[in-house]
Amino acid sequence: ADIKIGALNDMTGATSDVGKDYALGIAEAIHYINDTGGINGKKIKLYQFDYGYRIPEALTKYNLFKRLKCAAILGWGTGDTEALAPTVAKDKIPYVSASYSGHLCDPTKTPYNLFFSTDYSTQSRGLITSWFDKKWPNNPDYGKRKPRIAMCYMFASPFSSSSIKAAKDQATILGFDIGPDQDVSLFAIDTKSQILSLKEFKPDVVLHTNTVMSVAATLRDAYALGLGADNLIKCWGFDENLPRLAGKAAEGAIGCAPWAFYGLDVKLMDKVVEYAKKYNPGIPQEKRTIHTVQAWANALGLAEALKRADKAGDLSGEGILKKGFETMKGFEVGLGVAPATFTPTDHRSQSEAKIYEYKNGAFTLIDAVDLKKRWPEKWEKEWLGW
Amino acid sequence: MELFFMTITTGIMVGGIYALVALGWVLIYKCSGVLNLAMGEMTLIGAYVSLSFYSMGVPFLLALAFSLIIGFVLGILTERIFLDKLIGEPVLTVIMVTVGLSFFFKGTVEFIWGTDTRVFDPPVFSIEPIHVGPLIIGQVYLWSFIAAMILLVVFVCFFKYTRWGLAMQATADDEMAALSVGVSARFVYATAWAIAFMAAGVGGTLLGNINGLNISVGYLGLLVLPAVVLGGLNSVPGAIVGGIIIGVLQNLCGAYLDRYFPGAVKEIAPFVFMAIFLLFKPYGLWGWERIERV
Amino acid sequence: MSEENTILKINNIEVKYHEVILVVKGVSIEVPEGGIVALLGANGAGKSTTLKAISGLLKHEDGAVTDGSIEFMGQRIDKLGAEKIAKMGIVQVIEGRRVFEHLTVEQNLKVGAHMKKHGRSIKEGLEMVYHYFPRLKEKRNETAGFISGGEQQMTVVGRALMTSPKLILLDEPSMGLAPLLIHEIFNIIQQLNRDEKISILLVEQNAKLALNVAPHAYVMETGRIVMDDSAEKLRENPDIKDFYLGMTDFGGRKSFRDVKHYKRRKRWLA
Amino acid sequence: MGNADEIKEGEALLELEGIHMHFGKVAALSGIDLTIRKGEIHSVIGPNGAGKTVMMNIISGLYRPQKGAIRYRGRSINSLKPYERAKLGMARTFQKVEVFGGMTVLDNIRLGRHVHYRSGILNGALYLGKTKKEEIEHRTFIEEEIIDLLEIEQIRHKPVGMLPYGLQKRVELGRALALEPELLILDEPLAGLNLEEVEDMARFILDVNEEKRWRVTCLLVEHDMGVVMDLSNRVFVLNFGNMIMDGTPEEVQNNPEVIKAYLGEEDLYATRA
Amino acid sequence: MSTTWLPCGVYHETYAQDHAWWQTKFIRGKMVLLAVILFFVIPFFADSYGLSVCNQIGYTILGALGVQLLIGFCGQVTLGHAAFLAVGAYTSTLLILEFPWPAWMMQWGLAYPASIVIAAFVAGIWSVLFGLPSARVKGFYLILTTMAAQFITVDFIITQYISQIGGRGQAFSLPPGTIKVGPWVIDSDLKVYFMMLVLVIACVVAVVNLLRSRAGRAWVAIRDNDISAEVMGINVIKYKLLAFFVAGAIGGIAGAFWISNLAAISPEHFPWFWSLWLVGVILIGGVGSVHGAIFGSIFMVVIMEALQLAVMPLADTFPKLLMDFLFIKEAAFGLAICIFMIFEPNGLAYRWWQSKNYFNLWPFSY
Ligand SMILES: Nc1ncnc2c1ncn2[C@@H]1O[C@H](COP(=O)(O)OP(=O)(O)OP(=O)(O)O)[C@@H](O)[C@H]1O
Ligand SMILES: Nc1ncnc2c1ncn2[C@@H]1O[C@H](COP(=O)(O)OP(=O)(O)OP(=O)(O)O)[C@@H](O)[C@H]1O
Ligand SMILES: CC(C)C[C@H](N)C(=O)O
Ligand SMILES: [Mg+2]
Ligand SMILES: [Mg+2]
Repeated sequence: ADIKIGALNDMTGATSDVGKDYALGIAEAIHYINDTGGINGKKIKLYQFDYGYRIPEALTKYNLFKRLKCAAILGWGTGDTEALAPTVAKDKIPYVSASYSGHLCDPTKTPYNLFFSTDYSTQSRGLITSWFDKKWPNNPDYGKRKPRIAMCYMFASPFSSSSIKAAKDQATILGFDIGPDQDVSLFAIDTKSQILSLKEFKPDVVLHTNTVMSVAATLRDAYALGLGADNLIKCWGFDENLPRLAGKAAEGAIGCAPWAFYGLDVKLMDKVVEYAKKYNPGIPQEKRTIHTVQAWANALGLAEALKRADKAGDLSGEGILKKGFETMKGFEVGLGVAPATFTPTDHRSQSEAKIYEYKNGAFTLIDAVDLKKRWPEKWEKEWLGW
Repeated sequence: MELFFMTITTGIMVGGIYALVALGWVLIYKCSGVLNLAMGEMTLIGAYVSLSFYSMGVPFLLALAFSLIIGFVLGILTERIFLDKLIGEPVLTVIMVTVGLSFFFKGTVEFIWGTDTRVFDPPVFSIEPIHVGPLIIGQVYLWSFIAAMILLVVFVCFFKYTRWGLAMQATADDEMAALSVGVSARFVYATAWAIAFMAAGVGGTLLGNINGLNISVGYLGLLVLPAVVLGGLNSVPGAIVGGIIIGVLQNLCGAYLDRYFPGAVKEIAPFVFMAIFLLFKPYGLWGWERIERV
Repeated sequence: MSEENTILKINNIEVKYHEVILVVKGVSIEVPEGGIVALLGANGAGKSTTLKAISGLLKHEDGAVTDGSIEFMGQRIDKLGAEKIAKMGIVQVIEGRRVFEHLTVEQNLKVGAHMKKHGRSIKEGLEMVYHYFPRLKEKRNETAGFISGGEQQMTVVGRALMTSPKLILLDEPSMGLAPLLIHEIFNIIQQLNRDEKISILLVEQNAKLALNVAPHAYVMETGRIVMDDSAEKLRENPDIKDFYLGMTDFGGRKSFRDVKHYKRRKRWLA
Repeated sequence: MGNADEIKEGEALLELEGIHMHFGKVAALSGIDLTIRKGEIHSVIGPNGAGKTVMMNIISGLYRPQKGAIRYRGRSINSLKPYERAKLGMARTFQKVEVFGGMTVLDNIRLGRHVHYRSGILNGALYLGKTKKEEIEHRTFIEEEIIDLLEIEQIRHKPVGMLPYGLQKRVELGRALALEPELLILDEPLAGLNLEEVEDMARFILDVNEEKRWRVTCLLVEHDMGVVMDLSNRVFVLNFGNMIMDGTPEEVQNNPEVIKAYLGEEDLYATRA
Repeated sequence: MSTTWLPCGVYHETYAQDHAWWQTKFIRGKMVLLAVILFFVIPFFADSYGLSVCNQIGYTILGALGVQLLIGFCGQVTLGHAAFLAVGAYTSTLLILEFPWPAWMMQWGLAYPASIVIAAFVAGIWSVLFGLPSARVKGFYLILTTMAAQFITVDFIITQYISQIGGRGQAFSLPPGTIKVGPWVIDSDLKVYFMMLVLVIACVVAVVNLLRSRAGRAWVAIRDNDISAEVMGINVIKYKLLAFFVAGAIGGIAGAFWISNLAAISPEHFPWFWSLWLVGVILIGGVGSVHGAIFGSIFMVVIMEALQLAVMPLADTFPKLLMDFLFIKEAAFGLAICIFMIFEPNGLAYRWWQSKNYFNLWPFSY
């Protein structure tokens, strides 16, 4: 019997700019898994839907998955994943989502939500810390005054706002002046007024937590209006498309990417490329991005969990969680993803934020901040679940 | 202070574009009393058409011309295929058809051009801003404004100095009576739609130039509503003034209100403002008053 | 009437509204070239409907000619669009004072001249209308929606004249006009017919005046033509006398105070 | 209706005093005085555009005159809104029929009785007891008093919009009567009717004016001299905002000024048979 | 098209009869049959998907009723009705999630029913607030103020502030088991279905009754001719606002009902598009008739679902293709509306009215 898996993707909505590539990745990854023996011989049957990043649509599709009796779900958005979390917990369906929201890492609240990546909060903390360590000292005002940070995100989007609290917390820990938040929609193509009002605060660094499309727009306007601050970008805003969309303005942008960029030489990347070419020959390679890699990471991770659960002979939702995911200790997905560890008390699979900088045409790894090492007790006690 | 002046200028410039689209909108209303809720999608089509031509290497002005022509054709077609049959039907019905059209256009656009942002590259207008005293004006804005103004003049003249101007108003007032004296409602509607389509197309193209182009440009179609209402649904000068005012208003709110009401103030401000404005001038600035005479 | 000199020929048409309500049941009317024909009939007889059928405005009210044919100068027009018919030279004065409310009186008239290309004839047209209705000249720049009922009536008739038509369909032109003006209007009708050689199909409640100007008249009842004769003959007909001219049998006029309580309502069997 | 201060036959019911009304520079009425006595049929005639309709609109409260006082039963009603005046017992018909085209004849007339209905919205939603009883009571009244009188039984349930003009006028009259008015304002009730119907209408007007059951005071605007002269107790002649005279039909007929301004030289009844 | 003529040869002796709900035996028969189908046939033969579609329809009917009332019967064009659904839904949700209900109410499962009533009221008031401009603003200008209602309520207050109640702008989760009516926990499509039936029938009956009583007539009068309405003694402003209240209240009920069917509620459930959609529903169904609202809802929902099903089979094939099909679907839907409107410009109810008359007047149709 096949194992049914539902996939919820955004190919048309607010986040389709990054969502399309991710969706393709999911499909390809599942093909790969089935080609390489599936789940201990059982094939995976994938039901993949586009929901346009709209929560209502997500809910209806979720009901559909339930009717189809899917064993697990590969989700996408933070908004819908978080909205569904309590229901998922009730229905006991493992939900591996592309929403790396810190709010989904506390098993006491959201036991069935998992993902193979550094969570948004950790990413933001990492970015700020890294900038504070690496960039701030080179600033002429270093030591003369506190550094100034501002944040651009869509207030109304759970995704964008997911890590803001954590980011501010981190900024206070490191002693920043925090400027007025700017509301930048995920669709934004004109952010002049936001930049203009930022100019009055004169930030040294700006944190962007939207997706690449609106980040690019913001960078462009910041450049055009001469804002002159460094840019920190969360994973979904920091990909191969950024330079294409933002042009000059992307120069020097700093971002967090828990996976290897597409095509880099890491474990399994050859497969990723191979399957991309095989199943989507129509799409030119240079258009493929890191999001495909992210998709693979989640898919492979889920597959692994299924395998373990299947070995243990229990493919119920609970089985997949307890006998699958939570048995992973430093499991290596590959694709440049740090080893993943899930415990019954903590679903933050990793604690390290990989920081890249985009300089003259290339993404270069400039830092890797491990928050667990750096603030052990805060990491354990305080930072779980937000 | 710099912020203030910059906001105002930006507002006026963008307002010019709104005015253009608003004008197209008003023409349709003026002659058929129909609220065209497909305006936004019409904008998209025009914009994407010229973008496609441009990225094929056609020089910008030529691309613009193409989108004008195609807009004209589409306008006629739309009217002939969909609205022509509806002459004499309840206005609400016709409005619903425009809603249907908006889905149709939107779907088609998304099907052909996809949903991700496209930019005119190489940029038509240099990204380097012009410095006028304290002000920094993006060249795009400046040129867009000029283009918008030129077209406005052209259209306005057409309606001032041809007999169709009067015919339009007559049709709007009493279609049946107009028919009875030989005014061809069909022709009137066709022209109105053609022009509206063209105006929308140019508006979209210019806006697309400013910050890249995606479905959300269609929001323009919604934004003209406050603009035209401000001017009065069936007043051409009203549309122009309204467009510019809304442009400025929007930017002012974005710049100043955002900090007090975090969130999408910029998007809704025009509507709130208009709702209040209407209480004092129920027919906008120069709209036709309903004749309450018995 | 012999074939060649009939300008309008209706052979028993049938009109339905909303595809269910049959209001005109086989009506045939002929209007001679350059003649005046009156169409009398009680309310709801279907007079206006008939006119709308001719001018093509019926479609506009979800009505349709479901049978029979209408010929204008030997050409079938019952399938044509309203504006085409108007271009051929038929203009209807719709009942109920349908002015363009938001336009000024003069603009209203100008719209009437829409089919005229060059400005000269428009000027002449205006001259003519103002000559016939001096009151309109005073009101030329008023918003038509605000002028008085009678003034609106004049505007509508004036607007029709502006199209310099071959055939005018007048639907109750005298409605709501002051006595003086009623005479005016009927004189005008005769003049138009005489001087401008315009044929006229006249629907009128004021039977006496109608029969004075129209040599030939049709009488319509509940969608059927029940009489069709020359004015003289009709004037002599006792029924017409009673129901349309209001004569007592002794020819005198009876006061409205004496009208019987119960009114015997005669209906032709048709 | 507030018939608290009952007034007798022949006493002033409605008084206009020095009414001025102008629109922009158009002076529609300049200083009009008019007194309507209870029980009378009082006609207003005058050339087109004289200001008759404006006068009616002022009385029913649709226009506010720039100057002048309006008194109903001796009490000033200048400040009252149209619907408040209706509650006092004023009803009217309009020059262009202003019926509710989408409603049936019956509903149009029912609506005329709006001020007499009592039941509130909740009752309405449930449509039990109170409302139901009320609806049936009023229905009875309408059927027996109005539909009977106007002889419109057979079109009861038809949407008015589809009726021919003449019947619409009749329905409009019915709607006005349904209010059981004390003062009935008729703006050209006969325009566009053929003789037969004019006779009927005249009959109805007389009936409601004379019958004990109704005793309605009528203010009649009409261009049909025949009817005006036969029905009216008094005739008020208006000429472009100014009163020419206010007297009995006979006086009016023989007043040269009136003839010149309005009637024309020919025999009065020329307009109708 | 408000009336239909009685079948030939059927006459009424008493006025009461003429006011009765079902005027002929035949109609009563039809009604009984309908009831049987609704309460027995559908619940026991439809699968959970079928039921969910029915619920969708019911929800649409409730929403459309209010719009029909405003546009169809009172002539107040509104393009912001979703706002009032939203107010209803959020009021009810917040009451359930945040409000400290007395234990016994929770126990007897009265909290949710109570919240529905309150939601209706709140939504009604909110609607009146945005109806106020209608005192001065007429015709299409009113559209703008109603749109303002939409954007202020949903896109601003709810999205930016109400949603922040959880800390970030996020949706309120309503996991199964949150909502209880009396002894029943509303957690299956079937239970939702029955609740839907009750509410829809109640609202429809209430509206129909209103329309044939004082208020309803006043509304229609205002729609047809507000001037003569005022002259006939109707306080136009008061009745307009009344219409807004009732419409808003029904909207509130709709919203409050809908949350029972949702795992979570977000502003995205009430986009401007939904307001448009509701107007579309009554136009397709037929303006100015309660039938219209019902037919329209059925038609629109079924069309949409049909298109969904058309896409389903492609679900597991290529995403790219699937995506394009979404667009094609959207375009097709738009086209469907246009074509429908062109061939049925007066809506389904009109056709209904027409055929009914045809048969009633038959054989002497003319
Ligand atoms: N739009 C319509 N829909 C349905 N029925 C209509 C419509 N217009 C008119 N009718 C019906 O057609 C019949 C004839 O109407 P018509 O207006 O032609 O009569 P008429 O002779 O012009 O009366 P009048 O002298 O009052 O103008 C009437 O019974 C009326 O009910
Ligand atoms: N609302 C208004 N705005 C502007 N002018 C108006 C308005 N109402 C009336 N008038 C003017 O007042 C004058 C008198 O109009 P009114 O309708 O009272 O004439 P009338 O006596 O009723 O004529 P008729 O017998 O033709 O109806 C008209 O010339 C008109 O121009
Ligand atoms: C915003 C998109 C990139 C989806 C993203 N995974 C989220 O958390 O919502
Ligand atoms: Mg007629
Ligand atoms: Mg008048």
